[in-house]
Amino acid sequence: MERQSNREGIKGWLNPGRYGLERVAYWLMRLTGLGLLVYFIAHVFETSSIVNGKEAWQKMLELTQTTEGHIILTIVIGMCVFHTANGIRVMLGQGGVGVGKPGRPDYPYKPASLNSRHKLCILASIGLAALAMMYGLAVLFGE
Amino acid sequence: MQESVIMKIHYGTALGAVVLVAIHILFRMTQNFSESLQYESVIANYHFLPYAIMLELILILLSVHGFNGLRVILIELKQGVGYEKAVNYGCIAGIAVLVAYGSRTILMAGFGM
Amino acid sequence: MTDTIEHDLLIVGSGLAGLRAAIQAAKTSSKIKIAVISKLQVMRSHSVSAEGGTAAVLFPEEGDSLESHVYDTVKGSDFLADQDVVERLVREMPSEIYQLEHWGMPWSRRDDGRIGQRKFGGYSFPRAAYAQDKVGFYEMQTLYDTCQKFDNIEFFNEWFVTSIIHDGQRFCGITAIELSSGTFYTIKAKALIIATGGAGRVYSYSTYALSSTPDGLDMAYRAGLALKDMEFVQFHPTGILPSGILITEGARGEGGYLINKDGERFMKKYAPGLMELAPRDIVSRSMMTEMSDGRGFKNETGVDCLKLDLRHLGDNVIKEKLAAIREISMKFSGVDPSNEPIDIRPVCHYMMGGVHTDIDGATEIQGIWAAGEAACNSTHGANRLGANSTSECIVWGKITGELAARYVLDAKTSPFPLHLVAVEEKRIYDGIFRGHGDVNPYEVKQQVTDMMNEKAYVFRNEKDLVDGLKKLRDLKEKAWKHVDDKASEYNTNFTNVMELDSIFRIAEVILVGAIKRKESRGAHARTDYPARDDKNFLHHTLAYYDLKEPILKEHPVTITKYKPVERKY
Amino acid sequence: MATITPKLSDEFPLTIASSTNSVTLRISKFNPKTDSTATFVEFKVPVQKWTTVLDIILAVKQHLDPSVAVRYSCRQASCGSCGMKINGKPALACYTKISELNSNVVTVEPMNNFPILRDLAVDFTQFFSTHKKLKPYIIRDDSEVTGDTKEFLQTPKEVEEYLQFSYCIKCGLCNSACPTMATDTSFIGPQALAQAYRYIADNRDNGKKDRLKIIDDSHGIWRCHFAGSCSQVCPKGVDPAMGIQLLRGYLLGFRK
Ligand SMILES: Cc1cc2nc3c(=O)[nH]c(=O)nc-3n(C[C@H](O)[C@H](O)[C@H](O)COP(=O)(O)OP(=O)(O)OC[C@H]3O[C@@H](n4cnc5c(N)ncnc54)[C@H](O)[C@@H]3O)c2cc1C
Ligand code: HEM
Ligand code: SF4
Ligand code: F3S
Ligand code: FES
Repeated sequence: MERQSNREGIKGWLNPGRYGLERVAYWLMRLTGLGLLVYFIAHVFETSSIVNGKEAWQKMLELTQTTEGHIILTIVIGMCVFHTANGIRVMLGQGGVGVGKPGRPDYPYKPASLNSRHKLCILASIGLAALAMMYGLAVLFGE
Repeated sequence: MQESVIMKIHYGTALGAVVLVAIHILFRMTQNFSESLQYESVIANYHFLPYAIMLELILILLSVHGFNGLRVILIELKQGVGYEKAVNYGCIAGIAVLVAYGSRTILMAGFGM
Repeated sequence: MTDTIEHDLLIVGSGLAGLRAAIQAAKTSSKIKIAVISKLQVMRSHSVSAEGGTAAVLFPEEGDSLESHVYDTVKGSDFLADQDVVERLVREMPSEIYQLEHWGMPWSRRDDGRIGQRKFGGYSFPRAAYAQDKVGFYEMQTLYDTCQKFDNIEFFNEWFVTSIIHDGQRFCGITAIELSSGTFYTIKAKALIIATGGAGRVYSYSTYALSSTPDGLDMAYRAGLALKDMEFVQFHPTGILPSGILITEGARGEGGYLINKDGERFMKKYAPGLMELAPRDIVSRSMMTEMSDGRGFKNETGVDCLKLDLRHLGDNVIKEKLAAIREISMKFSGVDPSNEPIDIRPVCHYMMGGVHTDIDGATEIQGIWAAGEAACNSTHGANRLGANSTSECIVWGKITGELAARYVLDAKTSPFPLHLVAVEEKRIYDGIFRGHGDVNPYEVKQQVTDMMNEKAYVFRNEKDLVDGLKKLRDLKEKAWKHVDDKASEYNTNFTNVMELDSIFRIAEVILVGAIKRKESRGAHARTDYPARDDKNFLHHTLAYYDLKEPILKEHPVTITKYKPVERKY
Repeated sequence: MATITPKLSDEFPLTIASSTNSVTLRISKFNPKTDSTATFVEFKVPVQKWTTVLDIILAVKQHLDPSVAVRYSCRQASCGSCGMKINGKPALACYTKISELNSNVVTVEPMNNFPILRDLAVDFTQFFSTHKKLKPYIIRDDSEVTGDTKEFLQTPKEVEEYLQFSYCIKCGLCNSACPTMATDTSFIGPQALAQAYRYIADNRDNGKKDRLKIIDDSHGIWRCHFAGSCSQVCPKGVDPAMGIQLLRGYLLGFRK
């Protein structure tokens, strides 16, 4: 009989809070990456309407210049800013920058890689994303 | 391809995209946002060769980055020789289709009209 | 019905001794199939808990010498050690330290890049090579990882070995249960190394891992091999309360003080020369005396204790050199040794005795060797010095590994006595697995081990020992033999009861030997015979299995250079 | 007929103190050979301030339900046997005091991402073989690694370069917390990756090239996304997340 492998499965990707901020960042990075990909594909299709002449373009624009469209665009802005800012952090971290130096750990152990620098960068990425979204809202709905 | 090469491309495309997307968005800010989206100004943009090249670059970079990202998620999700092959080729196909489709727009909008 | 597997060399036990033997055997020949079998996952063996150090002479140019290590060990043993064996240990040890180093052992270093050594009890030179205070753990890891280099070493994780099969002269195989499936196997092989470690869980207050039960010793004993010097049980002075986890002697090696209720370093009364760094038997007795004279503390559990004071070492030394005990005392007792002394009391820690072997680790049956704590080749005599045990495991791991591998290369197979497998199967399945009884075996175990703690502790006397033996035999008669869990997969209820079954036989050997030895020598201190008696008792005790009670014999001590003298520190 | 009434307090050696609380222990029971799903059984057990989760599981095993399958040995957090999910998070049972959990209910389940053998005991076969694949030993010419020569010199500082990674007790908690491990059955995992780094960072070792090749695989080091959960749960301060990123630094050319 097959032994149940007891993998946590995709559930393990959810509930990110239980392992701390870094896990939240991991999860947001995934979500925003996928979200952006979807948006990006849609965006390429959206802009392709331009080849069909002005009318088609205008029609497409109208479709997106709705409240829902604006909300989606705002979310995309947020996703983009978070994904970019956190992406830069992640790239540096994954190259071994700012993850701390090996050394004698003293009980109670505090892993050096989960340091405040990275936590701050994550928070900053989230913060920036929020700011950008507010700015976007202002621009989009402002007129 | 060696996984490290793929992932270096992933990071490279991301870095390239940071710069280019910033420019792309800045272009939206040179004028009032909705004005920038008027047909005429968009077409004008497309006719401006450096901008068109940049768009093409963004297209390639982000397609590669995005679909590789998707590939990563998918092979982490499920394993198996057949499945992983399908994911890999699927993503390559995705990149190809997206780039082709986007390029069509850029070419036609930039030179066709 | 049993399944049968075949191998060339079986190593039962995967502590330091077992793993060192496996590597040596694999190095000796890549042609033989080696199996390391352990009732635990291989690297979870008790050896990972060894803390303080491994003794070896590394700096002769700085004043240390082989003779000094030999003499310290012999004197520490209260002259019961076989001196040729001690010499061998001391001679082989330095290159073993370097060997471990070359395999990746993270020894703590001196500023000049050489291996660091610290003071340990009973030595006249700082001779314990250390790696913080996790020496055993790092050694285990180094050996385990090095084993991965060899493709002819196979690990049997979580296989409980139940018996040794031989034809009276030559080793033939073993029987074992694969825990994950519950399947009973016969494993045929040409050679066996017994490396099943100590059996300190015969006592309820103990530094040992919960898995250190005497089933390994017991299977040798049942197979007709002699157990030697089992009455000598070491009580380590500093077991933390309430758990009994060890606070390494390294803590005193680094300069820690033992203090009594009056804040006095009481060891000045008992061993003015070495103070806290006297051998363990002496320190433990001194502590018991202090406590019974009313100069102890009361731990919050209500138990008498003394205190180990490390505060003057400073936070930094403690963090750097005593990281593990700092963690242990903060975690398990809520005491940061940088700010507060630690509550400690003597605790069962080591068995000098074990399977009787010669200087090569060979037993009385051809094809069977024993190494490590399970063996008694008489390195430690009546009292082991700290840091000498990991040394012994490594040296005799190497020796037996090599000898057994060579033996395998040209051993003939003899006909396999299949009927013995049937007998064993009946013993464990009919006798234990399907045994009847309504007394909770875990309760019985608690009572037996508590009894040992009470009656055969640091100080012993005739009455206690005889009472203990009587209680033991009473408990044995009780209807405790039953296993409630009837599943075959991962049935630790079953193995626990088998372990208890073995506790009865081994505890009996300890008690009977202790009663017979009417003198005080090393760790065996009789209040009714407080002096050492070289005239009548300068000999080893051998115990052979018999259905009724152990048959005791005497065995001579090898004395080469050092005549027994009074032991003073 | 002789009977001994079970007294739970017997279980904790030398404990006489009276002030005891009690908690509810919920154990996940599951035998893959005979059961189709896991079920929880509940027990009330007395605890004191030093009582650990392992203590109460063993108390239950010894007095209430002997069939509980659980792996343990050292009871002092150095053997790595007793990893399990305690109140939802992976931890060592012998290293988790009830008093630290701030809860009257203690739920124990087997670690995730390992096949279940029975109840709380999980199967480490793949874990061990992955460890082996990464060549966790000093790689050097065989003639150099005999005991006939004195030690390779190493300053205390050079020891610190790898010491923390060699604290790993192979408990598997990191692997059970890692989000990639949750779905990727071929991922090397934080434990083995950290060990690859441990040996590369050791100045006695020459095996860097070999090991970098092994980890540069489609289910190798790149499947770590620096989620950090491994380091979050590691009971020994190994910080595998750090080791992995430093290791990747070599592959990305950030480090030499
Ligand atoms: C807390 C503590 C600290 C110590 N510190 C030091 C120190 O600093 N320096 C020093 O020199 N010494 C020290 N010692 C002593 C030393 O650690 C031990 O003597 C040594 O580790 C024993 O190793 P071993 O290889 O003989 O057996 P162990 O490591 O005990 O291994 C026994 C093996 O046998 C297996 N086994 C047992 N029975 C069976 C069975 N029936 N079937 C299958 N497998 C079985 C077990 O699974 C295990 O793998 C210390 C001891 C303790 C208790
Ligand atoms: C422009 C700046 C961008 C940067 C700096 C960036 C950076 C990164 C990085 C470093 C990763 C790897 C994360 C990891 O290994 O955990 C990543 C993953 C990913 N990115 Fe981007 N990216 C950017 C834009 C985009 C865009 C526009 C898309 C959509 C098309 C996208 C889609 C993805 C996807 C799908 C993933 C995989 C998600 C994951 O593995 O967690 N990225 N990105
Ligand atoms: S790295 Fe930490 S959590 Fe992972 S196996 Fe090692 S000790 Fe356990
Ligand atoms: S949790 Fe997993 S994703 Fe990386 S940092 Fe640790 S291995
Ligand atoms: S029992 Fe050894 S780590 Fe918990």
